[in-house]
Amino acid sequence: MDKSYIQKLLKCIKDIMAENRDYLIELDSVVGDGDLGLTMSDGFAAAYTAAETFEDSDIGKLLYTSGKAMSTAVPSTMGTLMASGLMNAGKVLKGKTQISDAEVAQIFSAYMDGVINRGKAKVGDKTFLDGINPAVEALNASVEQGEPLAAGAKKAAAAAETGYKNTNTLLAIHGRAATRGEASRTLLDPGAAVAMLIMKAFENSIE
Amino acid sequence: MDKSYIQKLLKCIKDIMAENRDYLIELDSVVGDGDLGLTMSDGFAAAYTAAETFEDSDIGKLLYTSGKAMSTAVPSTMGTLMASGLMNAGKVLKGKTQISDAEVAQIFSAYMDGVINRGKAKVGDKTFLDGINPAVEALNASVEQGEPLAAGAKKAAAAAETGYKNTNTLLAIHGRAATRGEASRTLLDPGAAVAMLIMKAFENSIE
Amino acid sequence: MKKIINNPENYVKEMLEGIYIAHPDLVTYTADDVHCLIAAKKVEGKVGIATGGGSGHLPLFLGYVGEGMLDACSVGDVFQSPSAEQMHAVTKAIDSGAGVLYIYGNYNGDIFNFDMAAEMADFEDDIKVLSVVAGDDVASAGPSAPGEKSTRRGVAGIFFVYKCAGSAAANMMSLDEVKRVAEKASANVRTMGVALTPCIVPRVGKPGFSIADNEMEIGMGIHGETGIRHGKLESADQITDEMLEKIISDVPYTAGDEVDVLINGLGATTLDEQYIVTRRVSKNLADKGIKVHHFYVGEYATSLEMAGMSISMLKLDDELKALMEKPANTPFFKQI
Amino acid sequence: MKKIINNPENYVKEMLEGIYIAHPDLVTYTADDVHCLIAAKKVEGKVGIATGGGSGHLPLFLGYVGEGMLDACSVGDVFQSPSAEQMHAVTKAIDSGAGVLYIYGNYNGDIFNFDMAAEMADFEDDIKVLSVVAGDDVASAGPSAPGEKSTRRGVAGIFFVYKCAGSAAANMMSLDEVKRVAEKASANVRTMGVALTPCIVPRVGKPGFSIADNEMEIGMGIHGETGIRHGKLESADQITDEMLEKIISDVPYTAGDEVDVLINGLGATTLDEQYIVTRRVSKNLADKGIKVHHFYVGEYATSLEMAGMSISMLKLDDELKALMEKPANTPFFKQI
Ligand SMILES: Nc1ncnc2c1ncn2[C@@H]1O[C@H](COP(=O)(O)OP(=O)(O)O)[C@@H](O)[C@H]1O
Ligand SMILES: Nc1ncnc2c1ncn2[C@@H]1O[C@H](COP(=O)(O)OP(=O)(O)O)[C@@H](O)[C@H]1O
Ligand SMILES: [Mg+2]
Ligand SMILES: [Mg+2]
Ligand SMILES: [Mg+2]
Ligand SMILES: [Mg+2]
Repeated sequence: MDKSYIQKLLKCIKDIMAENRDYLIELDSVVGDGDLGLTMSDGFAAAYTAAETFEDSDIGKLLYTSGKAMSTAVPSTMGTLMASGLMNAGKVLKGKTQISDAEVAQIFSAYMDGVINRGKAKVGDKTFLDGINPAVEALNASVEQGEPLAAGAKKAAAAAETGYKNTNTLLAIHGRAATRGEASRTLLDPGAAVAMLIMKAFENSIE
Repeated sequence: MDKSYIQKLLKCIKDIMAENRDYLIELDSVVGDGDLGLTMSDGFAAAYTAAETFEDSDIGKLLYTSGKAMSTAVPSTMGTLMASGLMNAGKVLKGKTQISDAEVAQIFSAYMDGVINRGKAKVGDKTFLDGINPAVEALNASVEQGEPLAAGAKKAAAAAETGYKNTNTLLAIHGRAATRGEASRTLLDPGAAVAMLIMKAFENSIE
Repeated sequence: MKKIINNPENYVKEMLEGIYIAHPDLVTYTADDVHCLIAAKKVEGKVGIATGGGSGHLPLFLGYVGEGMLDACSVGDVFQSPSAEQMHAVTKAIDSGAGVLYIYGNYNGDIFNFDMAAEMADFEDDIKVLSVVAGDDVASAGPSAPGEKSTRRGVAGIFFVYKCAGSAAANMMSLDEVKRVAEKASANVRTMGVALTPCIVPRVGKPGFSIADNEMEIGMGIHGETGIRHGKLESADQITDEMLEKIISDVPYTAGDEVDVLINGLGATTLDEQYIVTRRVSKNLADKGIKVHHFYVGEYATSLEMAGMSISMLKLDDELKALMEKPANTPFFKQI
Repeated sequence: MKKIINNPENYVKEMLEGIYIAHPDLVTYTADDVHCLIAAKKVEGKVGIATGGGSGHLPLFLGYVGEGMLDACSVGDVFQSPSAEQMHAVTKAIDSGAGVLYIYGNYNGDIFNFDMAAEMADFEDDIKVLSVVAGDDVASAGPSAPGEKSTRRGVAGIFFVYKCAGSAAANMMSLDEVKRVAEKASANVRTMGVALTPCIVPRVGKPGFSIADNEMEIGMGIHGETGIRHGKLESADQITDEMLEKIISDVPYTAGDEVDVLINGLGATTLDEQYIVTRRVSKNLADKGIKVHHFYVGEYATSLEMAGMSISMLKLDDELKALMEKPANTPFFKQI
């Protein structure tokens, strides 16, 4: 797959965030300041616009550039974390103009690493990671077993959804939600919902 | 009459202000800031205390000293005006230890002059003067005609009351009431009520 | 009433004690009375400048006592004049032979007490005292006839009178000259305000007036005196333009004139809002060809926790401009 | 929402335009972006100090850029971080070869963006950037283990970190030394706040939380983060004592220690109240034998028009004391 697939992937993410704008606003209004629907739809729109008009065929540079565009557009917690994910994926895939299924999976691993490097959170901290981590594991396992990418994407999306749904058992220790202490536990984490949406968009991009 | 009469007069004024504390508060709450009952009862109490303990037999000095005590105790508009009245009466009667009926009447003229010098208001401006001025005129006329002081005091008190009652036809042009413009006209002036009370106290002091 | 206070009866006294604790290098008091505030350093031979007025307006009035501005302030209870005796006490403390100038706002109680204090200082101590009464609030009354005393209330614009007179005194000008400068500044300053919410006098415990939700009171006085109109809250640009209209037409101004501008918050209004107004003032005046020499922005004269703001403009000539530029060091106003 | 504003979308932009109009001699901007505020004068060879954060806290953060304190501030939307790109832009503008120190408050969005900006400056421009994250709010979390990063939020106490680091940089100390000083100040400052009313983010238009009439929220954060307890509004003396208790036991202090104290208003609380608190702080500390070197009183870090205040204390040693005493000249803080 070449750069046009990455553009398609980013378009799918941008679309799903636009569709779920109000859903994310609602989620973030309960625990945070309610801006997540705006920042994710605006941020991924900015990332896509940068990707769509990108001239070079270097997939890594494309990802990096779209991440930087996102960081400029939405400097909120999740905005910057998602930008860091894209930029790190870009660094890892730098120089590639064609990528294999395994390298597509690598995009998501690198994306997650970028978020971890920036955010210093751990799985279980009730964040984005609790949605993305099971998805990345499922995707890697599927690709390693030689399954077609569509199957891996489907499993990854399902795993992300399960991970998100389980965040209402976790205690928040980062960001605004953490200021609520134990009262945060029974709530769903908005950032993990974004992970679920990203993986659904990935599934959509393969069909 | 000697200094003990002046002390009695000030006691009568102090008493009547204490009795009418709430009445004055109510009046001033409609047009002003509602402090008049407090300032007049506290202020004349301070004036009386200074007079009561005054050693010298100089009536002028006694009046001046009680005025100064009042100005220190209650530096509001009316507090300072009443203090100025007492202080000016003191200046005019300075050196006297015995005074005639005519000189008692002079106290009130001088008192009014002190208020006018300090406040620069004119009769008709809807102030204290609209209560005190008819009283001073009535008192002077009575004394000139050789009537006993009790008769003059009675006439003066009646004139002050009429003057006060007429203030609801006048437009306020001084102090807080003036900020209401035409809306002030139909209201009674609290300062003129103080003039009425002073003259009633004068009447009481003669009986 | 949501205030961080102790017994309301002690409000002013405790505030003053805090002032002396925080600014020992700049201010102290005389006559054993915390209400009689004077500058910590006396400059020999200099004309003394005293002000005074009710509390509830910090940094007015006491906050401008210090180097290069005022020498004393007698402090009254909230929205109440201090006494003539207190004014007299600071007058004696700051006079060093060159005489004393009183500068204060145009309110009945203050006028009567300052006049009485001036008489006391003259009679009892042979101190020469002159007075300048600031009345800059264009909303409070029409302009007065030439030579007549202003019937306007004094509000935030008194800051400019303090600064010009303070610099003149620091330049060791004579009492008559300092008075001339203060009168010139006073004659050239105009203020307009707008209030959005009432304030609560601590001893009263509840607002003395109300302003409907979504309404504003254009021209309201700093004690809640009725303004010239109330109406729906408008945009910052609209409010600013209306206030400037009133100020400018009162002077009047012509293209090429130069001004100092004070954008003043009344208490609860954010600095952000004051800067949004600053931006509009700058545009509006630029369109008229009026040049702004300097903007002063912040809380210079408040009404307790009232929301709202005022705009003051001082029309400059070379003398006033030079006086405005001199350094000052007071608890609340520092100019380097 | 009673605010003197225009379109809420333009709130920050118009505020910034006002800032540049009012303080042209002290601040300007770079990268054609009003959010990228830098000092008007660049001192060659000096370590640059940059800060940044959301709007709604004036004079924080931008108000401390100027002579003797900070060199730059990137400005975010109300209660939102500025972008890494904006931080990167000011970093390039202020570096003069000696490197740049970032000092900012402990908030997720700010940390992520400053870290990203530091990487950009390192990668793209070879500028050495170090960071100090201020977390002084004792109400927001327990103390962190030695060597561990504070999990506490940054609030008004950052003023002391700015001042010490700014003086160190003005003394031409090296980047590592300026960082050491900033860390020392940060390690020795503690803040506690109390909120009485909520505030309204202009684009939201209604309060994000509420505090019951007659109640207060002790320890509430400057964006309305939950405090450590709410309860009936108490007297100024009681509130002050409770806040000091928390601050003092956290350090801890012993008799003979010397401190600088900041009494900070959150927006709508009068200066009178702040001085009433000053008075109590002075008494309380005197009883414990803690000596106050200097009181700073006023609005140093606000939450829009929130009513409430905070107390910050910096434990001094000779080095910090000397650094605190140096002059400074910024739009909001002038020390002579
Ligand atoms: N350190 C972190 N690492 C990963 N995700 C985080 C971290 N901190 C917070 N998050 C995620 O960010 C989400 C909130 O994002 P956002 O709404 O942008 O925050 P804010 O509006 O407070 O800046 C949380 O639901 C959580 O999933
Ligand atoms: N210049 C003046 N001369 C005489 N009386 C005056 C003058 N100005 C105001 N008054 C009187 O003062 C009264 C109000 O007094 P007071 O309540 O002490 O005022 P404030 O509380 O506003 O200081 C008015 O009712 C009026 O009679
Ligand atoms: Mg959010
Ligand atoms: Mg009254
Ligand atoms: Mg305030
Ligand atoms: Mg404020």
